[in-house]
Amino acid sequence: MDISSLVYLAQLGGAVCFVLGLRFMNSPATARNGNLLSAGGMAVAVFATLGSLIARDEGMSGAAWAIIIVGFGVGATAGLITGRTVPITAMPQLVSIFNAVGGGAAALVAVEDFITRTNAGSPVVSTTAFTVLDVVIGSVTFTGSILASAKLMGVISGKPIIFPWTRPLTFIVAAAVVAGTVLLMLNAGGAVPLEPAVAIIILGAILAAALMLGITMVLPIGGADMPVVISLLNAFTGTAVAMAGFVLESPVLIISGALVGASGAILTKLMADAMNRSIVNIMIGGFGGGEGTVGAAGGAGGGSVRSIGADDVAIQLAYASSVIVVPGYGLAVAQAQHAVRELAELLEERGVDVVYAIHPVAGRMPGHMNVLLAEANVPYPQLREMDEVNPEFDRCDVALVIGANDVTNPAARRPGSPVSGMPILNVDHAKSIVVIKRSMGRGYAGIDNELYANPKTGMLFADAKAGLAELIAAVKAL
Amino acid sequence: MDISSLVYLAQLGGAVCFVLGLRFMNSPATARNGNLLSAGGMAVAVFATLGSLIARDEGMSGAAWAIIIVGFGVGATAGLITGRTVPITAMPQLVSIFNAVGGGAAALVAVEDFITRTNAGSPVVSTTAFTVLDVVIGSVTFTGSILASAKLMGVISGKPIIFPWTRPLTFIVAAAVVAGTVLLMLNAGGAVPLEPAVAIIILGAILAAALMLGITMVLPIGGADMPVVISLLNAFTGTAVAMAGFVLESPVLIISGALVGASGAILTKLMADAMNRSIVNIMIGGFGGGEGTVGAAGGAGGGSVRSIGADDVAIQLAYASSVIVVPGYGLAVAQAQHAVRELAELLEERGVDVVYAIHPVAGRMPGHMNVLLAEANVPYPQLREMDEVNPEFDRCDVALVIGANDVTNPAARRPGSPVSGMPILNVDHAKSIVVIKRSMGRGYAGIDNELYANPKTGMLFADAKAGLAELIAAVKAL
Amino acid sequence: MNDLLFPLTIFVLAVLVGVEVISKVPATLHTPLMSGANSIHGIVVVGAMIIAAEANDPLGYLIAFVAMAFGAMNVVGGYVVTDRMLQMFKKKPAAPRAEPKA
Amino acid sequence: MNDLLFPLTIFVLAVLVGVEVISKVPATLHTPLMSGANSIHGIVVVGAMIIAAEANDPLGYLIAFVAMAFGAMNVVGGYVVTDRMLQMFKKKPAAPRAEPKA
Ligand SMILES: NC(=O)c1ccc[n+]([C@@H]2O[C@H](COP(=O)([O-])OP(=O)(O)OC[C@H]3O[C@@H](n4cnc5c(N)ncnc54)[C@H](OP(=O)(O)O)[C@@H]3O)[C@@H](O)[C@H]2O)c1
Ligand SMILES: NC(=O)c1ccc[n+]([C@@H]2O[C@H](COP(=O)([O-])OP(=O)(O)OC[C@H]3O[C@@H](n4cnc5c(N)ncnc54)[C@H](OP(=O)(O)O)[C@@H]3O)[C@@H](O)[C@H]2O)c1
Repeated sequence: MDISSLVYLAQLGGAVCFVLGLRFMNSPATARNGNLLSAGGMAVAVFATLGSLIARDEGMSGAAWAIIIVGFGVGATAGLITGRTVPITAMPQLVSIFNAVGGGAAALVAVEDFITRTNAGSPVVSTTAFTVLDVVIGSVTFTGSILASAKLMGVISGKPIIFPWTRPLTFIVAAAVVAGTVLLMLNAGGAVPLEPAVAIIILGAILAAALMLGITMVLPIGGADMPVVISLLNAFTGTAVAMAGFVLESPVLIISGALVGASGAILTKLMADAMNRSIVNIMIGGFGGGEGTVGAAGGAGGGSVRSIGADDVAIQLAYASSVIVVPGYGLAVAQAQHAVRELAELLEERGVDVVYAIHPVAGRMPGHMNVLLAEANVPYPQLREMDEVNPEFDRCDVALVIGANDVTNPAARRPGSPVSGMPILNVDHAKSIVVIKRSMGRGYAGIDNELYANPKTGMLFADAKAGLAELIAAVKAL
Repeated sequence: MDISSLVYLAQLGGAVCFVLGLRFMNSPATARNGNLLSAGGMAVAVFATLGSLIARDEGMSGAAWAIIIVGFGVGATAGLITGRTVPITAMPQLVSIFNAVGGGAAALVAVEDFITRTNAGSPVVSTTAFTVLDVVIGSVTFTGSILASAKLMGVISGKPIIFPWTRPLTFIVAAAVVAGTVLLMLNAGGAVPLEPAVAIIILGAILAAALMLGITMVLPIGGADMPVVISLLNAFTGTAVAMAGFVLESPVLIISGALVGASGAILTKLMADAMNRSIVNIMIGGFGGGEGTVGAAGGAGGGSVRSIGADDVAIQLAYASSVIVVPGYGLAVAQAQHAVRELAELLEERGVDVVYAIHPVAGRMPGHMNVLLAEANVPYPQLREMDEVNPEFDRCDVALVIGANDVTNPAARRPGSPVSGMPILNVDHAKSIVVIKRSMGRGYAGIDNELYANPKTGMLFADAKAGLAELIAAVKAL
Repeated sequence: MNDLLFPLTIFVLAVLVGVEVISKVPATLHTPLMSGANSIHGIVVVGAMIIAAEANDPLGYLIAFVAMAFGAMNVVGGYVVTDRMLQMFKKKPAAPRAEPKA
Repeated sequence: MNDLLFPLTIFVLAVLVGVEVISKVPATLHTPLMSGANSIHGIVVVGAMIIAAEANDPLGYLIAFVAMAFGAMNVVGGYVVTDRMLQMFKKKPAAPRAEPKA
């Protein structure tokens, strides 16, 4: 078997590892090994490629060696340091940055290949199509992802930013991209012969326009929708890499890129579905920056709201036989994950049965609550998914809602509200309900929560972390 | 785009339809459309191939036309008639026959291709390897599937058939296959040049030996294990077809064959898992022909068994508020599916809540109970899977076990019995239990069932159909 | 690129698809599924057509004919039987005392 | 066979694999999964290596260098972050009053 076949098989093996790795991510028990397997496949594919480049008749120039080693070193160091040091709650913005550079790399690969081919006078229609697609998708991802990251980091406002000129600009830029593409295709087909330099400039213009598109695409979307946008851009990068595979005739790029493109698209849909929104809806933007608006005092339905003190809550909790904790976005904001674990452990020592009810879209990214609580070392078996825990509310003594709002709103069961149709946690089935939040402020969907007016509900108005600290002290004092 | 590309794309489209079709079979609601989609893809692939053959420069000879049309006509008619007329409970044996012909066709394709190549003096090592694999797997499947079908039809005994010479014969035959393969490979590689006629005779010998292997493989396996064997042979056929694809350089054959090979293998594993047995265990044989053995009167645990009359059972059922019916193999044997539906409808008219608890391996093939009850028009929502229904036994008044045995045996919860570790239906959690079966006979696993000695259990000794008829009469008379 | 690598690649990918697509099917549909997969390998009829078009001696005709008939039986019978099985999985409105209609 | 058909075939098959492999992942693992998929597209570093080996003018060197660094950051950072997230999903023995050990 010749070297190129061996390299090919190694790369194919790498791609298979990617698939198996994703597959192992099905279950928490195997997920970590899945990631290691995927990383192993990546190492094999990268070293096989390096081997094939060295084994070429013409070998590798010193410049190429330098670029590969120094380039890799710089990038790897950046990835390693940020990956290791960024706090766990800032993960989505980091993933978004990695997305940006991945998309950027895919675009650059196509650009360089195009320059070489054009200077050599050998553009072909099919490759040109893939090149342009790669450049456009990669560039949109690049700026879009950086912007998404900036919104999440708070560098720029998380509110939807809509200028009157955004929409027209988007159309003009998109039209420019299409026009440039047509020109380059005609050039490749021989219908409109262009000077190489002109063709390259046109590609540069397409690239610049696509960079702009990425910005106008993400600007009008609210910060709370960013996780979905990041997931979508992730799928974009995958697609761009697959296109790069077509350009470079590299099967491993095509397979891996298509894999990520497809799985990213499905994941995006799952995320949007879980929030009861459509992807189109999110992309149109203008939604999801409105949390914090204070609802009409007294809540929906006109019922009055009962406020309750930490000491009372502590007694309820300590003498309950089962408590279900319902964490939400507010818990994450307040960074109260350690406090809630401490409270749960105190209660367990007193023989109270404590579990956590995890709504799939509680917080601002899928799995947000799991990541958060796992960071605080909450044992995994105590985290219960919605379907599993919902029947248990009927039997539970106290439901302790901490910084969650929409995911408990009974209005979702009726049509006509923005959350209608979203499955919710049956908090209102518990014998008694305690809600910790700062005020009567609304959640992500911007609507009142009639749960708060339920006679069974007591409101403990406090920041989640401060409120939990009070509760811990009160339980200890019992 | 040239014709061959179009044909290729059509075939690829067909293969995608196969995948989507299988995917839609995930849920009962879409399963039928999935099958239609798959059939549509098949039609596209077949007609595209026909088109490409017609469009070849040399066209198609009259003989080829005749073979294709008449051959298709004969086969299609046979498939249509058997498929339409065979009773629903005989499906596994029919699937096995279709398996046999599929495997046979794959083997024949490779044989004919080999003859042509060898006579033309152009064998190559890689193709020869695939040819031999195809012939061996296809032939094993052919005889193995026919034998499996014969065992299920009762044409030959379902008991494991073990001769002292089976094992040695298997080894001799397998050795002959390996020797022949080596010879043909050496010939193709040019190391041992053989006359074309000799090479063809060697392939013939391999084919004959593989046919024999199929028989010796299936003979020692008991009739009750046949569904698993059929599923395994199904995966074999898929693999043979993929090999035929390598031989003919036909991507659609490779993709479809590999798809069936892999999915068949997974399915086989799932089936074996559900019965708490390993595939190797089943293939070694000697198990699963022993049902009907009468257990020690009085049952396990030394407790005595309480017999109960139809009139008593009728009263219990009619005045229960919820009844869970647990069907098993005996229901299928007695063909009592219509009777049980009639009884259930009678009870529902009286306001009793009736559902069916479907154990995944009740009966003798996966989904046996579903197929059976669906045939009797039991509404699908009344069929409950094990995990879903198990908690309901705690709340149910009467569990009515009809011809089921192993799937209700509490011994499975303890180690040390042949059924240990198999998940069972929690029939013993019901307030009251009624079992309809003919005697104290054992089930598939050949062990006593201590459920029968449970003080809550009443035994209605009768053939399932006759017993249900009595019950129906008794309920009507109330 | 070596002539074997392409077939090998699609073989590997198709195996991955096959593994993934099945593991999600509920146990209750296993039998129809086995039958559905069984119909798919009826695609071998395409192979039979190709050898039929190339056969040029009586033995070749015979083999091609048998392969053709076998393949056609597999594919047609397979889909018909699967459809019959699946036809039975229809939802009926849960009408407790529905009168027999028509 | 047309040169585009092979890439197209593996593209289609890989899309099918991607669709099937994801739909089974529980919601709780969506974020690590997004991150895991994100690392996989770091395979673009292979493409960057190929263009680095072929670049022969300053612009080419620059583009290849940036692509190389971007790709490496994607791939290394992606796996590190995913591993960090997954590390936290470890099962702890459900010991209600476990003393802090070590
Ligand atoms: N998970 C995802 O993937 C994702 C992504 C995007 C959007 N979403 C959406 O986000 C929502 C998630 O629901 P959720 O119930 O978790 O959150 P939510 O409905 O957004 O409500 C969060 C609540 O936390 C309270 N809060 C904020 N800071 C707090 C602090 N420091 N201490 C205590 N409480 C604090 C706020 O009330 P006060 O101001 O009164 O304190 C607010 O009402 C859903 O509508 C979902 O569709 C989810
Ligand atoms: N589903 C599959 O894929 C599959 C495949 C192979 C093996 N298996 C195995 O088969 C077993 C299935 O369990 P199961 O509970 O359904 O059946 P079972 O344990 O085999 O018991 C069937 C019972 O039905 C009774 N019976 C037979 N004919 C009857 C009739 N005409 N009327 C009334 N009762 C009759 C028999 O007792 P009497 O003789 O006293 O009447 C027998 O004990 C499991 O052990 C499973 O592992 C399953």
